[in-house]
Amino acid sequence: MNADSYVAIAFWILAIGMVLAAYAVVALPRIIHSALALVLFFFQIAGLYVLLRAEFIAAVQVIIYVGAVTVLFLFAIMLTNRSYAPDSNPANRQWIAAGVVSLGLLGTLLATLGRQTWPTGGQVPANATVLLGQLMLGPFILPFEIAAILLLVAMVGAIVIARES
Amino acid sequence: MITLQHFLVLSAVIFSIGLYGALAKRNVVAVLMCIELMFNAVNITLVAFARYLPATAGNPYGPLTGQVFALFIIAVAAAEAAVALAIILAVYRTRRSVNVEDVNLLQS
Amino acid sequence: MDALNAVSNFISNVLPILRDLLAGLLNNFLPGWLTEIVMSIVSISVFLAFATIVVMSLTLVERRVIAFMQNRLGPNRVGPQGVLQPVADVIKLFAKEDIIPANADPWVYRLATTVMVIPALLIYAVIPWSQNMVIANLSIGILYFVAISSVSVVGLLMAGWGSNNKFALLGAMRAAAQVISYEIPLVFSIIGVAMLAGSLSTVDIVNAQRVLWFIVLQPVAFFVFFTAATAELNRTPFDLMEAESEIVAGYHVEYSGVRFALFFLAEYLNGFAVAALATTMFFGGWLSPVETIGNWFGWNLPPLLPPYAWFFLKTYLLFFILYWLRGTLPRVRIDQLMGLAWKVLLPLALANLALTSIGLYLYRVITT
Amino acid sequence: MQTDWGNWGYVALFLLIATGFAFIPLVLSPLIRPRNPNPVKQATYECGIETVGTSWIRYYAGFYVYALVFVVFDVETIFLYPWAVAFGLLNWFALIEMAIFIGILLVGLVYAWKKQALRWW
Repeated sequence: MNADSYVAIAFWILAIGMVLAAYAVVALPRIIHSALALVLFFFQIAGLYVLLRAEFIAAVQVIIYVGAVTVLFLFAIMLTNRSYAPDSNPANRQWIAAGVVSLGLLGTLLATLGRQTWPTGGQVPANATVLLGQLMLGPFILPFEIAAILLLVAMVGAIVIARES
Repeated sequence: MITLQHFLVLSAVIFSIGLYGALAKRNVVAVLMCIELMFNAVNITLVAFARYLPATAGNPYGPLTGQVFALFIIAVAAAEAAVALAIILAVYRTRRSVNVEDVNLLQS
Repeated sequence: MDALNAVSNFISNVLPILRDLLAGLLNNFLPGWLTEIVMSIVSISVFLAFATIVVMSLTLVERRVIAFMQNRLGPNRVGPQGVLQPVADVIKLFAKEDIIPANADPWVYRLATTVMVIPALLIYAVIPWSQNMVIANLSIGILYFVAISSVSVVGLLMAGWGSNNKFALLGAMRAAAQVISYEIPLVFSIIGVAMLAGSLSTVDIVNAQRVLWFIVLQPVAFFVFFTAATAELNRTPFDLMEAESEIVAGYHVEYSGVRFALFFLAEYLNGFAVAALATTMFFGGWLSPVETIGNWFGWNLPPLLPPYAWFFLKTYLLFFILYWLRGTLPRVRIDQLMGLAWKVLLPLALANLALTSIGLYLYRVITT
Repeated sequence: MQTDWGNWGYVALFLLIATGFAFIPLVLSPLIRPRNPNPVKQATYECGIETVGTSWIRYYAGFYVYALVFVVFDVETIFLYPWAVAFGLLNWFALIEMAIFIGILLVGLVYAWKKQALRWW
């Protein structure tokens, strides 16, 4: 039992849990349960990021997705009617076509992934958070400031749209 | 031994599930949730690349570029969710419905 | 003097020493990796049992202290000075019927308690009781706290929504709005500390305070942190979500028996964790103030108490402030509550951040 | 004790044990507690009045505006953490950049404030 086998165990538990949770998001008949399955999914993704040694991203994942975006979703569900009706999360008429398209995409992706040989190794530096800070205020300063403006615009727009009266 | 490929396959599976949901769901909130699934699938690949790709001459900022991108995607996804859900609430106020089919205001 | 030092060393490290003893014992008949796992399980379980006992003591102390502040007696019948009151409470709550409303969504209703309790416990993984007594010294320690504590909002909404009760849902919506509003100033106040320490690890943050506690450099951050944390814990004067006069008891109206006990447990676990983190970030964690002050003047004073005892003492004193607030202040109005978060605490925290960064930069320019 | 990625193993173990810990009372309590539900007991509690309809109805959208402002600020705080940790290694230019960032954030706060989005009711 070395570190690799622990990582493998954790990966498989998380992978199966994530696929199940993602499936539950799509398949559960009540929209509120889908939203809660989505929370579980987000949480497991954070675990996956930890496995990938992206601890900071994992924390961000939990803070933003589990703590904030989920709250948005839950509020939006609670603010619209019929959130508990057994048919509040139905499929539409094109579900067969949608299934064909997504299965086709999955097949294509898997075939491509299988044919390619991927590099192994690579190393994430230990003090990743510090380096992220240096990167974001160095070479990535433009996207960084644009992200701030995007968030500002999103907030202004959403407030204008969401307010009643 | 878990390799990059494992993560990529997992991401592909989740992306396909999300795509199916986004295409086949009637409730707009559910469609948005499925889009979040797809965002997260993409983020997995980015962070996995950051972990497994060795630093090369073509990638001068080191292996962390993927993580930086994941951060920006998270920010964009959060902004998108906020605006989209605000639109859904506004539509719900006038139409009393959250079904995709009923939201064809722009259709002539 | 050497003997004295040896004794004090032993007391400081009594728990790690016990741990090593047990590990050595297990190593005789188990493979190494299994010993490691068993040892971790044992220490974590002991730790959790300890945390539960602390929480039980906190409820009793709170009732007695507030009774004292209000010129009452408080619970003093069960056992000497009422020390067995928490035990009686727990037994009572365990033996009560668990009522699930017929209209509720049973699974969301049931799972809500779990979603509240698990994060409350998980926070304790990063709290450093001494240099070596921390379950996981993560490089993102403080951010881990922020992340895990933000999960409880989901538990609140699940409880309120699952009950299918108008008071509960209204209480949960209010509670969620309150918790998320106060999370922003809370996070901003932590950033100031992270800048000073140059690290997010809780152990590093305490070690950065060897010369000077951060409360001296960051009093505003401490004020913002403590106020916002009090509001996030829904304690008086911010206990709007259980405002009995308006919405009966908020999101846990429908919960009874053991589930109610679990909500209670989560609330106090969170409270103690916040006090512990305030100690870690602003009051030097396990560092002995006697030693620190001695170092200023170049004296070599003894620490007097073992590190974990200092940590515990400071945390209890901070928690006492919460009692004090509850015994003193009336409940605020909900519009005042939201205004305080966004219009007072957030600008304060931002100003503090700006001042800290400029000050730190100037300090660096001057010293180099 | 160095901060080490391996510490996450303890967190995983902690998560497992905490989950068990959260379920122990739920498993033990049914052994000693009574169980005799009846319709009155299981009715939704509303101070003695019978409930009208379900509570899963539409609420005031003001709650949503709070959540929205919160999400935007939460994302921005996330960007501040790497900056704060790396502060000791950055030059004055990073200070200016961060000032611009916080300035943009402040504009949003002032906007929400002026639009009364932060006012209750």
